[in-house]
Amino acid sequence: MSETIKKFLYLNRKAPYGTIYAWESLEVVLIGAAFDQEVNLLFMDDGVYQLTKGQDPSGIGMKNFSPTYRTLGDYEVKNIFVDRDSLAARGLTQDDLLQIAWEDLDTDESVENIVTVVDAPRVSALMDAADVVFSF
Amino acid sequence: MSETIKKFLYLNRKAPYGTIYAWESLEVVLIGAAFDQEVNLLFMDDGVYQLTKGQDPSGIGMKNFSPTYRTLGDYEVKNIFVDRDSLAARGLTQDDLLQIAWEDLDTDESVENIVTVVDAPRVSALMDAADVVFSF
Amino acid sequence: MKFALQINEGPYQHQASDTAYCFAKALLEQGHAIFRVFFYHDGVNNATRFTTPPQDDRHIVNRWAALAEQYELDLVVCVAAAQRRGVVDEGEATRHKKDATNIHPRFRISGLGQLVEAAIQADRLVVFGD
Amino acid sequence: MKFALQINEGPYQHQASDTAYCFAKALLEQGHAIFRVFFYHDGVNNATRFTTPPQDDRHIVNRWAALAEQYELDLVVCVAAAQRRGVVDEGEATRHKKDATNIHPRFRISGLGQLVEAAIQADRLVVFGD
Amino acid sequence: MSILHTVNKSPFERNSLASCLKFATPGAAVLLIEDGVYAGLRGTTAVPLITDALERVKIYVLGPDLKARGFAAERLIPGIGVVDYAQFVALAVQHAKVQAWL
Amino acid sequence: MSILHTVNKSPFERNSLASCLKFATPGAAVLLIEDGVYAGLRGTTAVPLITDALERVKIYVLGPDLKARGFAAERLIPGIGVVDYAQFVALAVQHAKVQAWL
Repeated sequence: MSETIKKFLYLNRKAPYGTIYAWESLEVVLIGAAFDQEVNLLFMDDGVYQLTKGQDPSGIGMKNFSPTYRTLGDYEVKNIFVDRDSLAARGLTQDDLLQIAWEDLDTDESVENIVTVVDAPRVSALMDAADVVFSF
Repeated sequence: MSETIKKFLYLNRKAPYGTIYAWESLEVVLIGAAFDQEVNLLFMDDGVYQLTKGQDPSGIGMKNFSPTYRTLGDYEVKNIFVDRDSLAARGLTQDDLLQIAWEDLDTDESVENIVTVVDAPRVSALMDAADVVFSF
Repeated sequence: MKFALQINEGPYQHQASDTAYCFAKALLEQGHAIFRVFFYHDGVNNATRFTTPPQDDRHIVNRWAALAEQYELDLVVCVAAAQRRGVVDEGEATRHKKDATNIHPRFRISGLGQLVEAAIQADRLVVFGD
Repeated sequence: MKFALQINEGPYQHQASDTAYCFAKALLEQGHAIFRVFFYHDGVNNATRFTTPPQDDRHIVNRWAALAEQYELDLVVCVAAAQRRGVVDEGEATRHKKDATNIHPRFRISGLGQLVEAAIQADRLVVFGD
Repeated sequence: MSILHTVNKSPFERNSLASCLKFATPGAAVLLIEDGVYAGLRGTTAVPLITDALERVKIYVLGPDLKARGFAAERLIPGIGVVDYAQFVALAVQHAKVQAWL
Repeated sequence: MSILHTVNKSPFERNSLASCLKFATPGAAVLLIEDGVYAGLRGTTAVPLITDALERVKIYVLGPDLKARGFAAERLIPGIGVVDYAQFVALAVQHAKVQAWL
């Protein structure tokens, strides 16, 4: 494995369940944690629906993968960004979204919720700062 | 095969080449001709791009299936409708579209161009009149 | 009432096959009938017996096969679409010199005429896709 | 320069695999290199040797295999995505008790780590999808 | 002859709901399924499209799809009905045909 | 660090071009490929989106995709460049990264 540290940006623009992209994208994030890169997750457009609370696909015969997002803090993911305009267009607020905690077991440092709602200029800045953008 | 005559509506809303739906939809129309039903083809939204003149996918390594539309008159298709608003939104006019001729070899009856551009109420009426709608 | 179903997308990637399955199950439980389920476009990929989803996930292919077994459904895969995407039965394997097959035995490969016929014979055609 | 390519859609249904192929060919002809082509989601369906398109159409699978042969490309199919969709090699067939395989010999099945590694090692990751 | 239209796409990502509602005639029913259910929620930019259409057509949401995505029926725009798969079948039976806006 | 954005969807069917152009910063390039090329044509409802963006970013169309769909370069909005696959590669090399709007 390489010594290079790259800034990874996972760009999530698709809703869950209607297609598998959200779930298989999350699988990359989980595997990618082993590679010690700097990881940012960005949810925009219909991708913000991936983080809604209370998902229950038992009635459509699918697996609920929503709890996995809550474990992201254990996978070295410290930054999860959500585009504010995408939420607003969908009548959503941060209250509709999962809370994802993060804790560093070595330093006792912890963050109650690493999900941050950001404005458009910040979204652009995230894209500009990334070394690699994963799209699904 | 049944004696029933049904009104078939083929609803074409997708652009060609980016996805295969347009081409595989056309394959159903060609096969369907053997069943002697009343067939209407409707092109709307990005589906209107299926009928543009001058297509040449040699540079993307794909087969040009556009000439096949011109043979539809030989496959018992007498009615091809194009939604006017869809054309207008895309800056297109009927001049951008293929002409498709129809001829009845028994009666010598012929139509120079069976492609008709229709207004929204007519589109709705076509949908309402159909017995079966094929979507791709 | 007699239904025909058309499925345009493969398993797992899109919800189409899931929705069609839930719809099929509901209509059969109500006493309606299914004249045929026609798999078209990437829908032909619902017919492979090679699928092995994670153990905690649904098995889309086996689920269709079981429903077909229970209600004697006719599950038809479009031959032209199947050739493009690599779904083969014994006949196709022989014809195109493939060394094996991958179709699930509860599905059969046939022509597009089967879709047209289903649309004529059934009281309702319901299409599921992307 | 070293490229990594990711392909998210299967052959024929979407143009993604075609565009990726034309892009790959162009970059190789310019003297650039491809660290890896990673097939993900329905992209795994590009790896089946059972495909038989019409004779006047391109053969997407064989075209990738030929390019890989010429330039010694590493064509990797995601194992988890392949299991869901029924793409199997010898190892997978044994593990999951399948009676045959369908993978084209020029492709190999491996884990998602291969995508992450490719993104790290390559100078550019280019993604093709729906 | 009245139509049951099905729409399975988010109105924020695709144009299929807008097209469907433009051409649906009085007496038609529109069933929002899969990612189409997001169009039924209150407070979105799609609300004008839906409220305008509700004056002419019936609009339903497939409940299991709504629940899967984490929303309760209370979040829906008033006037939209919630159905299960059995009622989806009943709607398909009641209407002369089913038209999918893929 | 400047980005090469790729958009492969029609602007009339999907929201990906609008999203891309909203977030693309000065110096970025946007390459329209596959069904994305329709956004480059004159006289469409997408023209304001493109002409506004042309003040900040470069916009290219993949020529083979445009030709496949039956349109000549003359039909493009002035200011849009046409590239082939070799130039697509060159753009990917020139920009620090490639971001696909799928």
